Formats: sequence, structure tokens, C-alpha cells
Amino acid sequence: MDITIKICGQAGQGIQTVGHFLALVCREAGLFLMAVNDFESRIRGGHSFFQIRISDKPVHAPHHKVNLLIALDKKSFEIHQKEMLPEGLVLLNQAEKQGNKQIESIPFEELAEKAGAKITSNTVAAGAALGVLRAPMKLIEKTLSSQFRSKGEDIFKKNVKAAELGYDAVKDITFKWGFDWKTSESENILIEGSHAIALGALAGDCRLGAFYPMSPATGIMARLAEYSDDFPLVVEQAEDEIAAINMIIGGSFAGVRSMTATSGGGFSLMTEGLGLAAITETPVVIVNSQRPGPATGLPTRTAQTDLHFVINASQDEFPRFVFAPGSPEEAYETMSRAFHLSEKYQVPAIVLTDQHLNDSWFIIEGGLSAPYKAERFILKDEQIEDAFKYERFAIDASGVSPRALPCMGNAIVVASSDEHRQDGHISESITNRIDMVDKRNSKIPDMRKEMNSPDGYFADSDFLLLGWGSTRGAVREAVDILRSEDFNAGSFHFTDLWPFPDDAVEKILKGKKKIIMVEQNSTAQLGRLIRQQTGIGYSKAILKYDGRPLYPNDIVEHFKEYARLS
Amino acid sequence: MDITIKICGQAGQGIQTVGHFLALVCREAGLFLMAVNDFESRIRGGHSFFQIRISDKPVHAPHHKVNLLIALDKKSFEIHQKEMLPEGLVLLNQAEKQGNKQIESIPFEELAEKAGAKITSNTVAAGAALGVLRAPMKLIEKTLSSQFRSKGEDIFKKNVKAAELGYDAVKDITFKWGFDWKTSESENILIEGSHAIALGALAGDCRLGAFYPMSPATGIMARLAEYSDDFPLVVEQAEDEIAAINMIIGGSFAGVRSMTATSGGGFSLMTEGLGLAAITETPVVIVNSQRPGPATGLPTRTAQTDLHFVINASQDEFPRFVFAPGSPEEAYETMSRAFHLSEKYQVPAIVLTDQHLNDSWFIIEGGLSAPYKAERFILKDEQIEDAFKYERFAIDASGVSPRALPCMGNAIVVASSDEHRQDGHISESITNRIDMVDKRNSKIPDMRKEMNSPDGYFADSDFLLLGWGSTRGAVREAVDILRSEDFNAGSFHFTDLWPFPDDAVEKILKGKKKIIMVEQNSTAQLGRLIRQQTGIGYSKAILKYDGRPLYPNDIVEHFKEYARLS
Amino acid sequence: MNAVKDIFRSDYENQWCPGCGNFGILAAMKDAFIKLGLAPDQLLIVSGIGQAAKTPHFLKCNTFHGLHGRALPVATGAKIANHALNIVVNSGDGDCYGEGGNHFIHAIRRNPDITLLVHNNKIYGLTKGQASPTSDMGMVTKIQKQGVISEAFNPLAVAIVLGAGFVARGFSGDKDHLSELIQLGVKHKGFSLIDILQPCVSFNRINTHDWYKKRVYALKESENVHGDHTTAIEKSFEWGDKIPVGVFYKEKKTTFTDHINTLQKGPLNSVKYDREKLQKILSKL
Amino acid sequence: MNAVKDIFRSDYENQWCPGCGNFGILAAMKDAFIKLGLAPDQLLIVSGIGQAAKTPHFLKCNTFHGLHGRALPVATGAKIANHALNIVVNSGDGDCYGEGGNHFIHAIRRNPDITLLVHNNKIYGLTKGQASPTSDMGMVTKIQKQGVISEAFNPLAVAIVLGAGFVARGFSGDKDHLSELIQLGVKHKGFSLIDILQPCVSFNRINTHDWYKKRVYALKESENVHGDHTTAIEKSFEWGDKIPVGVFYKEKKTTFTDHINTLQKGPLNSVKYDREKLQKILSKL
Ligand SMILES: Cc1ncc(C[n+]2csc(CCOP(=O)(O)OP(=O)(O)O)c2C)c(N)n1
Ligand SMILES: Cc1ncc(C[n+]2csc(CCOP(=O)(O)OP(=O)(O)O)c2C)c(N)n1
Ligand code: SF4
Ligand code: SF4
Ligand SMILES: [Mg+2]
Ligand SMILES: [Mg+2]
Repeated sequence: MDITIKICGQAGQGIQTVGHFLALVCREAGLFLMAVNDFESRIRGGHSFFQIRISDKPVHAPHHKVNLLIALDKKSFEIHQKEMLPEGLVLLNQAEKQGNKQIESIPFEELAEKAGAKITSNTVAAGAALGVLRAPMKLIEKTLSSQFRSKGEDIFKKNVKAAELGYDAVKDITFKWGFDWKTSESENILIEGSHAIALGALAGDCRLGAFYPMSPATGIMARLAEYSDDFPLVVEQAEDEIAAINMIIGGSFAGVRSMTATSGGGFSLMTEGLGLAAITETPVVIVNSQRPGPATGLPTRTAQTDLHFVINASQDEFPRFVFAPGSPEEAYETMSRAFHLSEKYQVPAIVLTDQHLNDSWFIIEGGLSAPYKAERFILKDEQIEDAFKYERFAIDASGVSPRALPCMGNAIVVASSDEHRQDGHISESITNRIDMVDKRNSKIPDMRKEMNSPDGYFADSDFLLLGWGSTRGAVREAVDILRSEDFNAGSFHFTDLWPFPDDAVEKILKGKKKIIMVEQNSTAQLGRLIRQQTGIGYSKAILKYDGRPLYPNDIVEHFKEYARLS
Repeated sequence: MDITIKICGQAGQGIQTVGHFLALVCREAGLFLMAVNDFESRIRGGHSFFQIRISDKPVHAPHHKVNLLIALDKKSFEIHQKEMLPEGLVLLNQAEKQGNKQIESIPFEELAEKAGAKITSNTVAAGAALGVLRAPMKLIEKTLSSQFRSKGEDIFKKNVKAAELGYDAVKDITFKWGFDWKTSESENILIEGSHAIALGALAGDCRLGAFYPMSPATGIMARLAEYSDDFPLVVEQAEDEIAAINMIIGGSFAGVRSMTATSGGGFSLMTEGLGLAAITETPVVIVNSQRPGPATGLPTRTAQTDLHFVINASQDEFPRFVFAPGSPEEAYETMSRAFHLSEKYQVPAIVLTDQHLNDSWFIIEGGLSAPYKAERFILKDEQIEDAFKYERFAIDASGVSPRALPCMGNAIVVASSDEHRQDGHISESITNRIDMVDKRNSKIPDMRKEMNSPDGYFADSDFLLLGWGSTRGAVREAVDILRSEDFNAGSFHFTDLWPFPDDAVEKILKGKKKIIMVEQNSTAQLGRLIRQQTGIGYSKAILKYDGRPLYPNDIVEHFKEYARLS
Repeated sequence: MNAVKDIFRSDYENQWCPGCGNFGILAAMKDAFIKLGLAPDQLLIVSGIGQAAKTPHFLKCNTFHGLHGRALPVATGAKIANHALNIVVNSGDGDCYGEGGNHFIHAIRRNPDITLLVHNNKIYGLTKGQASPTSDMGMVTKIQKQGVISEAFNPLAVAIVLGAGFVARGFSGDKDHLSELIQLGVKHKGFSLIDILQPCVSFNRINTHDWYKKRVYALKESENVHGDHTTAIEKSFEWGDKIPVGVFYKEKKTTFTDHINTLQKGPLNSVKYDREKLQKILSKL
Repeated sequence: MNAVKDIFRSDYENQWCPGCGNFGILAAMKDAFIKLGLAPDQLLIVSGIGQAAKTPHFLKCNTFHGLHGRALPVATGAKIANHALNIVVNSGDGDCYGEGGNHFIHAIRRNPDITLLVHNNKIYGLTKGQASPTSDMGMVTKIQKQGVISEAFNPLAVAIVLGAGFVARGFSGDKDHLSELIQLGVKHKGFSLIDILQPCVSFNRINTHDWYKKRVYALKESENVHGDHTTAIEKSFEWGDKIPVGVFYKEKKTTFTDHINTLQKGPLNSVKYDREKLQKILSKL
């Protein structure tokens, strides 16, 4: 069973509240879910929706057809009518009956008032939705209890009443789909992408987060800030993104793992700082949560448009890591890994996410596990042969110099953004310059060894769909659909993007004739990158750049058209 | 005849003054010259030099061996001794004789005092150098007159005296090389790279230059500022680079062609503004004068390290022009063309230069010619069908919308950095987003047609050297040398880099087995770009990344090693 | 605006929250422009990014809606290109004093003839409620869990010590007074700052409309147009039970574009390309 | 420093011009650090880019020589990571008030316990003589052909109205006085600004050593440590025939890192990773 519920209305009407409640109930019941959060760059009015796909098996991408539409206003219904399945149902927030028998009118506010508080209208809506799905009222009560008990018995009771009223209002309605509801003791967790990213930072022992608010990245820092009282962690809102990146460089230089999160515009402002981290070999983690541009673009929408930008950002050349996780689990692990690798190699690490990953909700199987230790790569005086002669940029074959911290012993640490000698002081010498460029570049082979190869799924297929980042779930599901229709299709998903795993990719793609790029940009950035690094081109690109998440169906449709022609 | 004179000493000693005077005399004599300016990031002391290659034929690159060394201090001599030709001569600024018969000691300050003013010591040195070369004293006097007459008869006379004293001091010295001196009425001009760039801006009808000082770009704006009294031109020093790019966007929006010049660090800060120019389709010209990085790097040195950066800078994707001129003439023309094309297509144009091109001096054949007109691409009300219904981002097949200016008629001009409708107002609509991305991208085919193919030199050769930007002269000369030694070598020089002339390049390189990249970076950026765009790889890269200009000999040596092995 | 035709009406849908203080500012702007005799095609509004910065979409005018924090340099550039332009800048407290702080300082130093309206809701509205530079100490948000720990930025005092020639504060809840201030600001030759107290009904639960209503009082005419730094600065620090609005400081100064010799021949964007002049230079090299 | 061993001596070659005011500042710094009982390994100097910002290379200390304009955020980040650090920032007038103007404002608002020394030579030295934000009106340079037309930036006044707790001006030509100011600044708990008048012999032909010598006078002790904004601001505008140096304003304030709850448990960089704590959170999701 796999159904999609879409809750839609104006910003400020509580769409997310309804959706979040449904999600909690699903988690209680041991079901799985993937929900996308669609909203405009405004606080009230307009149009937005929260679209939940619920299934008894794990789901990783949204579905394009709607089984149950909860329309908080009439306009919403009109906008989404065409997405309805023929036997789907609409719950419309109004008193008057509608002529259309697919539509049930339920006055959410009115019922909420009956329940004793107009503010419970979202609970009415949730109750109605769950009623349609025939979820047991007990489960609903249990979830309401965990949500509202702490706010007082009265509020809790009113919400139970509201849920019941919504529930009852639909009791005579038949709905084609439903679940085998049970209370489950599953370890599954309900999590928003940005929450997974923030937790991954904690798992990477992050101590300082400096940032400037920017959608869709702000959620990550808000999540992180929640932990700042209990953890050795400071979240500081900077005056601008330039300050943010320079603060985390300062923090890291003085010994704590540090990160920032921003979107493309903020990342643009950080590019100079990126180079500072590089030449001073100061580890930092930068999350660039992509949204459509150029410039301000579409602040609350999704995109995969900054791959080449982040690989090449800042003047001159230097090693850096670039990752693009494809799921909340991967986001959690990638963040923790980014902190580890950034410190191990003393290079900046960039994690590319996007609005889709950040703002979507997922129920994931099992839980997340905290790493057993945080391996640090910092020397104390005792570990240095002669602390008085310590040189921060001492050259050896690995290119990674032993790192001491300022004012933590007799070792004097000197770092400069000018080209410098091994002792950190400025040098314009020709040989020193060559040595230092070579030193920094000499990290790359080891860094590349840390890179995971792209993840294959039916890797031997004739048609290979190649994607990266947040579209992982959609691409895999498209492969499943295509294979079920007898297409010989498989996929590779790229999470580790730079240093590019050249050899691995060449091996995978060599001789493949039908390589199909699936990307959320207009120029097939990964496709261009693969060609740059391996010489191998692609034969088709399925590109979606309207700012909306990629649905498996988008891929399937374009694939078939291509397969038909080729 | 082709000789190299190197004047070296500490910063502040007047090395450039000496060099510049020699250059003026050469120009008077109808000779050619190419001079590099080597200095540290400090104002006094240290070590710097000015190296002039003089020839009776045009020269476009420096030479690695020195015929005449003018050492203003002893350290300078020691540093450069190894570059001397066996029969070369050193004029050393000291009284005591040196044991070495290659060295002539001449006390420049002492003689200057004799001439009546210690400040003329540079003229003494120049007089001595010209004496060694047996330049006629008349020619020297003529040049002194044009330099000093305006400053008063006394100063002029003292300088003549100083030159004579220097001249006489070497009259018994024999020097192997010399020129057939004559006073010439040639139209040749002596010009510094950054001067050519500034003049190119004027030729492009530039009216506003806003910038923040940064080596090696400051010279361009200082040159431009010299014309701000006589031309309709404002040069404004901004508080930072972000202000600079936003100022020129404002200036251009209101109707004047505008530019900025910076180096990589400043360009980093401008990347967000670059995207603003792109989405508002406001023409701007940005000169990025490269120097080694990352970050502050080597402020007064040269590099070709930002090619991928400028092509990919700023979030999301949009059309832009990228040029990298290879000589002062090309710099002049490219600047003017950049202004023209930027306005024609309403896209940002980036001109990549570097310290080598900016700070070098050249005598170029013939002069520079001002364009006969500046074609503007701006509409007045009369040219708009219905000014009251004017839409700044109206879509047609070309992607270039008719452009009106704010407050210059009834047409209301609305531009936004958010994704917008044709009328300029914000839009989050799916179809509008797709239309606007397609609109902007649809300029690319026409833009690509404007691109010149790389310039071939013995294009059919087995070995092809590929270079871009300021190394043009060095690569060509290397080809000449190699051919004279019977290597079947030729070259292609890339000035027009983006939109990349894919087809032209593919045609040129297809089937070529021995492609050799010649670049001043550590990763062969053009090589990677060619592979990305055409799938064609290179077989060898000659890379110099020590911050010093590329000499023909650097290429020749590495080439031979490669040819020997392959 | 009852009788007068709303010539500044925009067909574009307003996106602010119902009850937002921005509506008062918008109304005052229209009123002021009409009283100043300006038409939409004589007005260029430059803005940054934020709720405040969306303003030019909601009235008819030439518009450059640029980057977050960068309205002032765009406006300065436009003024250089055509100093005949009437330029108004709409900015927010985050836009102007946070991201754009450096431009705020240096625009004042230049003194271009531009009127800057800062919609100061003491919060980041469009990004959903983080503290801004003007948020008072102690304000709790999702990011500032402990409450704001930085001193609130006093734009008026900073502008005055930087040498601004027109420094005022308005309140979105008093349209007529604000309209007057805007008129004075636009008429002032040189840079004029009007910092506008603006309730944000969605995210600022402290500095509400009522909160201001109880506190705001207009500076007396006599206190108004004084060229006396000291008193003006002192007044600008009055905050709490009583909050003054009005013109805090006024002084005549040569404007930026009046300073520049080249521009005295007329707007830069109206001069023709002169080949002869350039060729003369080239020939003399 | 005659008798005392120069423990801050750097083996690295000094790159300033002979006669530069920076030498006086360097000497005063060393003197102050020694008198404060600081050793090189107890001192972190953060700087931007410029002649001033090269300072930490020329004395022995832990150094972070960062980007042009960005020293203060680096210093703030380092202070968060380890608030036990003694941090001094060397910056220039261009570095701090030009490129870094926004950080200057907001560092003051935060009030981290950092001492900021601005080598104010009223010129861009390292880039060879363009006007800086503090250049006086009329100063002619290769860029400012017509002379500077923007109002000079008054760092002291701005710092005072922003709420800085220690605002002083020194002169590179008076080592002892400057050393005292630096000692006071370092001892002050919170952000301290010392703007230092520094002749640039290569590019600033107006504000020379002699020019200053004739004008500079020390504020009287009684004028010194006053918590009175108004007088301090007035004094800060005294410029021309008489130029005051000394402490203009002083006030005790809670510092940035003292405000942050988490840091009260000790420096952030000395806490161990705690798996249990994280696992508890993860298990409760
Ligand atoms: C470079 C950059 N950083 C961050 C943002 C995100 N952003 C948009 S509006 C805004 C702040 C809004 O606050 P304010 O300027 O006070 O305006 P308001 O919405 O309160 O009117 C921010 C941080 C952005 N668009 N660009
Ligand atoms: C982003 C960036 N922009 C510009 C520069 C070039 N730059 C180096 S130092 C300097 C200004 C120096 O002036 P100031 O800060 O007053 O220091 P001073 O040299 O006078 O001591 C500039 C503009 C740079 N390094 N980085
Ligand atoms: S969020 Fe605040 S400032 Fe923005 S429109 Fe709503 S009420 Fe106004
Ligand atoms: S240029 Fe000026 S500030 Fe820089 S070292 Fe020389 S004298 Fe000092
Ligand atoms: Mg605000
Ligand atoms: Mg300076």
C-alpha cells in the first residue's frame, strides 16, 4: 500500500502542522513516509502544500499522483485537481456541499469551534484525514498526547475532541485505500532533512556553527541551535556570510570543528574565505543548500545547480572535498565524514544539499547511531619533536603537516593567507612557491582514495541513469518502474564528487552507450564533469529546472520517450 | 639584433624610471621592445627588476638570458649573475672596481651629485646603459627633453648632464651587441598592458569604472582615472568589491557602460553580483587580473589560475562571455569588444588578464585606432510599440529583450534578482521559471557565433602547443625556435574562451595525437575545459606556477624533453 | 488618497502578511510621491532583499530589486550614470544594517542625493524571524535561544556621527507624519535616512503596533531641524517608555554628484561617444 | 626595552619602508606585552591584509594573517573556540574601516574581549597610495584626481555610539604613551579599539610625523576614563590644529563570551566528544 496525501492552502494556515501530525501517527504505526514541503517566499497567503507519501515499505521520493487531497481553501483544490487519481478523494475546507462527488466538504474551523478552540482546526483536518484512512482513534489519541499533554490537560482535551469531530465527519465516506493499522514498537525515526544534517554535524563533533540566515539553509542552523545548551556548541548568527566563513576559520584555527550553512548567494560571498581556509590549511565544513538562481532566484525552491561552482570556487587551485548526500541517512553520515576528512587532510569540505533534501521529511528504518569516537588530528607539545622549532606548514610526502593549536603549548603557530614558508611566514621565493603548490596538491591522491565510488543499482544494465545528491530516491524508483516494464535500466548515484573518483567512474562507464544524466539543472553539470574527468560523454540528459523536486515519473516519462526514439 | 637589459635593485630605487627612459629612447629610435616588471609586495627594499628586451623586430615575450645587467646594488648582481650571457656586461652601482672583468663599477649616485642633483642617479644609469649600446647622445637629449622640459630648464639641464656623465663613464667599454640607431618617425607606441586595457575600455565607450584597489588590477583603474576629467567618465573607488560590482550594475541599469577591475580575491567577492547582472540581464564588464593564490597568495606575481572559476562563478547557470587577450593590442580590442558584446546580449563579460600582461611594457607596431562608433542597444520610447506596456524581459527567439532605461520615457522598467515574469515582477510559477531559464540560455548559440576560433600558427603541425591569455607571445616564439630546430610544432592560442567554441576546437584538434597544454597553473585548466567541451584530451602539459612570466625557453626545454621521450 | 487617483497603484499582488506595518509605509510613500508631484516614470526605486525590499513591486515605478544588502551601491551607481534620477531606496534592518552595513557607512560618507527608507521591524521577516542588528538585547528567537546578546544598532546615531545631512525616524502607524518625513527626505539635497519603526505581526511579538502607539511621540518643530550633533545624538538614544520620531538632524552639504567635475556637463548617460577625442589620445601615445 | 631581553624578536625580515610609523607601533606593542607579562606563546595576533596587517610577522607570536578586511570575524571565531586566548588584532584604516567596515560595526556590538589596533595612516599603503576611508577631504591621489570628496570616517565616534567599552587613540610617534594605551586596552575586559595615528612616509605627504608632532596632545587623566558619551564624541571630532590622543571612552560591559552559557563550562576546544549524549538524542528522535 502506497498512497499520497496532499495538504494545501495558504501560507500561515497550518499546512505543516496537519502534515506533521499525520507523519507522527504514521511513525507510531510503523509505516514509512516521505513528505515534500512546497512553499513560496512569503509568510502569509499565496499557495503552498505539504505532500505526504505513506507506505508500508520505505519510500525515498514523492509520488506525482494524489490519493487524498486536503484543501484548506478552494483555490488549492483548483490548482491540484488535475493531480487526483480517478478514485481519489478531496476534503475541502468549507460548509457548502460541492456538486462533485469526489469532493467532501468539511468545515474545519467550524468543527474546531465546536471542539472549543478555533486554533484546533488543523487537528480537525488531521482527524478527518486519518478517519478517511481508518486509522484507529487510539493511535491518534496517543500521538495527540505526546504532542499536547505538556501544554496542559485542557489543550490536550480540546485537540482530542477536534480530532474526533474530524474523524466522525468522514465516517461514512468510503476510500479505496487504507493500511493495516497497528501500534508498532519500531525504531524508525521521523526526521526532516535539515535535522539529519545538523545531527550529522554533532556526530562530526562540530562545536561552532556561524552563519547568516538564508533559505533553504537556515533550518539546519536552527536545528543545530536547539542543541547549543546541552552540547559544547556555539551557534552564532554573523552580520553577513563573509563574517560567517571567517569566524569558522578562526574557530577551527583555535581548535574546534566548525561549520557554516548557506545557499548559493551566501556561498558566493564565502568563496574568498574558502581560499583562505585552503591556503592556511584550516579545516572547515560548508553546507551549500542549493536553490534556483541566478542571484536571489527562487528562494524556497530546489535545484542542483552549483556543482561546478563549488568545485572551482575561489581564485587559484587547491584541494577540497565535495559531497552531495542523497538521503537523510546519507546526509547524517556525510556530515560526520566531512568533519573527519576535512580535519584529516586540513582542507575545506563542501556538502551540497538542496531545498528538497533539507525541507523534506522522511521516516527512516532503524535509527541513527552516534560514532564511537571523534578522531582528532591535532598535536600537543609532547607529540612534537621540538615544539620550539615547530613549523605549521612543514612539508612531507603526504602534504599534510602536523597541526598544533595556537597558545596551547610552546609551539608557535603562524599562518598566512600570503604564500608562505614552512614556518608560516610570507615568502615570494620561486622554489618555495612551487614547493607549496606541490605540497597542497600532493594531498589529492590520498583524498581521492577516501572517495566512495558511485553507488550502482542494476549496474550492468544497458541504460544507465546517472544522478547525484537529493534525487537518489527518485532515480532508484524510476529504475524499479522501468525494470518492471522490462526496460534494461540501472543507475549510478554519485555522493562523493570531488576529488572526482576518475578511475572508478571510467571503469563503470567505459563502453556504455546509453548513459542518461538525470539532474536538476539546465546544463547537465555532472555530465560535463564526467566528460572533463574521463572523456566519456552521455547520450541523453533528463533535466528538470523548474525548482520543484524530481518525481520518479518525470524520469520514467522522459526515459521512455528517449528509449522510443533511440 | 635582440638583446635583453635587466635593471635590478631594491624597491624604491627607481628601477622602473631607468627602464622607462630606455624604453622611450628605443621608441624614438623605431626599435621594438617587451619589458617585464618584477617586484615584491612591499614599497621599499627587497629585490625587484625591470627586464627589457630590445629588438629591431617586434618582440612579444621576455628572454631568459641577459646581455646587459644594471645592478643598483650588489645583492642584485649576485641574484642574477647566473642569467648572464658569457659575453654579457654588468654595470654595478659602486665606486670600487670589481675583480671580475665582466663587471664595470660605476657610482651612479656619485656621478649624479656631480651633475648637480642626486635625484638624477637614474638618468646616470640610463645614460650609461645607452652609452654601452652606443645610442646617439642626440637621441637621448631629445627624449630627456620630452620628459623634463616641462619641469623647468634647470631640471632638464641637470638630467642631460647626468646622462652624459653616465654615457662617458662607459665610453671605453666594448659591448658585443648594438643597434643601428636612427631617429625614426614611426607610429609605434610604447604602452603598458594596463594602459591598453584602460584605453580599450574607452574605446568601448565605458563611462563608469567602480573598483576597489587590488594588485595587479589597480593600474588599470589608475590609467582610466587619468581620463576622467576629459571624458564623460567617472572612476569611483568603492568601499569594497561588493560595492564596486553593484555600483556598475546600477550604472549600467541607468544607461552607461560600466566596468570594474580586480584580481581573484576581489572577483570572489563579486561572484554574487555577477549573478545579479545575469538575472537582471544588465551588461557589465569585469576584468579579473590574475595573480597566484589561493587567497592573498602572491599579490604582485602572475598566474592563469581562474579560468574555471570565472566560467562557473556564482550560483546556478547563465550565459556570460569570457575572454583572455594575449597582447596589448588584443587587450585593447578585446575590451572594446567586451563592452559591445556585453551590451548586445545583455550578459556579463569577463576579461581575464594577469600581472604579466598588466604590468609589462610593449612597443607595438602602428598605433591603436578608435572605433568609428559605439553601437548602443537601448531603446527610446519612440522605438517601443507601446511604451506603457513595456516589459523589460519580453521573450522572443533570440532571448535578448528590447532594453529601455529607467525614467527616460513612459516605459517603466522593472528588474528583479528574484526569478521574474516578463514584466520584471517576481514569479514562482513553474512555467515562467522554465521559460526564463530557456530565455537566458537561448542567447548562447548567437553568443557562440561571436566567438573567434583559436588562432592557429603552423596549425597543421604534428605537435600542437595550446595556450591562452598572456602567454601568446611566448608560445609563438617557442614554436619559431622549435621549428628552427626542425621540430614539427605549431600552436593555437585561445582568446575567446566562453561560450566555448566547441565545434571549431573539435575540428582543429580531432585526430591530433600530440596536444601539449602550455599554462600558468598546476592543473591545465584549458586542457580540462577542452576535454569537458569536446572529449578530446591532451598528451602533455607544460605548467608553470611559480608566479613568474613564461619564457619561450621554458616551453622549448620542456617540449624537447617530452619529444625525446615520446 | 481618497480623491486623488492612485497613480502609483501596482497590478501586482501584494505578498505581505495582513496587518503588517509595511502597508502603512507603502501608503505613506504613495501619498508623499503624489504630494511631491512625482509620476511613476520619474521615480526609480532600488531595493535589496527582504519583505521591505519587495516594496517597489507593490507600487508602480521603475524598479531595481537587487541583492540582499546591496541596494545602496546600486543606487549610487545609477545616480552616477544619471544624476537627474529621483532615487528612493527601500531596505530592511537586516538588509541595510546587517548584510549591507558597510554600504550604509560609505553611502553616508559619499552623500549621494538618495532617500533611504529602512523598514525597521527589528527582525528578519522574510527568513522567518531571526534577530536583526536592531533587535533589542534579550529577544529570544529560534536561533537566539538565549536571547540577543549583542547591543542593538542605533542607525540614527551612527548616521549622525558619519555626517549624514538628513536623519529622521518615522513610524509606519502614522501615515501622515511619515509621508511628511518622506517628502522632506526626498526634497533634501543629499543623502537622507528615514529609519521607520515597523511592526512585524508574524515574528516580532515585542515591538508591536500597540507597543509603539503607547511610546511614540513626535519631536517638536523646534527640536526638529537642528544642526546640533550633540542634541541629535542624545535624542537618538531615547528609547523605552518614550520614543521620538521626526527629523533628528539636518544640514546642507554638497552632494556626491555635485562634487564630481565631469558630471557638471550633464547626465553621463546622455553624452555621445566622441571618436575624435579618443583618437587624439591614441595618436599621442 | 634596553635591559629587557626582546622576547618578541622575530627572525623574519621586516618589510616596511624605513621611517614608517609602523615601527613605532611595533615597538610599543612589544613594550606593552612585556609589561603585561605576556609571552609569545600566550599571544595570538590576528590581522587582515595591508602593511599594518603584516605586523605579526615582525614579532614572535601565534599568528593568523588572514584576508583583507576580515581579521575581526577570524578573531571572534578563535575567541569562541578558546576564550582563554589573548587576542590582539592589527589592522589598517582600509582593512578595518573600508573592506572590513561591517565587521567593525558588528564586532563592537558583540563586545568580544579582543584588542583592536588600527594603524591609521589615512591611506592605502600596500596598494601604493589610494585614499582610505579616513583620508581627509581634498587629498589628491592617482585615483582621487580631484581630491577626496567623501567625508572622513571618524572611527572613535562611530565606536562610541555603537557602544564600545574602550575607545582610544594613540600616535605611533609616542611609544610610551601608545604602550600604555595598549596595556589598558588588553587589560580591559571586552572589545577595545585603539586607533593609531601613523605616518606613511611613502604615500601620505599630508599627515606626516611632523604634522602630527605639532598637533597631538594627550587627554588629561581627568578627561580620560569618562563614561560620558557626549563629551567623548565631542572630543573625537577635535581635529586640525589640535588632535587629542588617549582614552576617549571607557565603560565596563559583559563580554561576548561571558554572555554565552555554554562557554561558562570552560573553553570549547578543551571539551571531549561525548558519544552518550549524542546517542541519547538520536535514540529519542
Ligand atoms: C546573500 C544573501 N544572504 C541571505 C539572504 C536571505 N535573506 C533574505 S531576506 C533576509 C533578511 C530579511 O531581513 P530584513 O532585511 O530586516 O527585511 P524584512 O524581511 O524584515 O523586511 C535574508 C537574510 C539572501 N537573500 N542573500
Ligand atoms: C579582497 C581584497 N581586496 C583588495 C586587496 C588589496 N589590498 C591589499 S592591502 C590593501 C589596502 C591597504 O590599506 P590599509 O588597510 O589602510 O593598510 P596599510 O597598507 O595602509 O597599512 C588592499 C586594498 C586584497 N588583498 N584583498
Ligand atoms: S513577516 Fe513581518 S515584515 Fe514580513 S510581511 Fe509578514 S508581518 Fe510584514
Ligand atoms: S608604504 Fe607607508 S605604511 Fe607602508 S611601510 Fe611604507 S611608509 Fe609604512
Ligand atoms: Mg527586518
Ligand atoms: Mg592604511
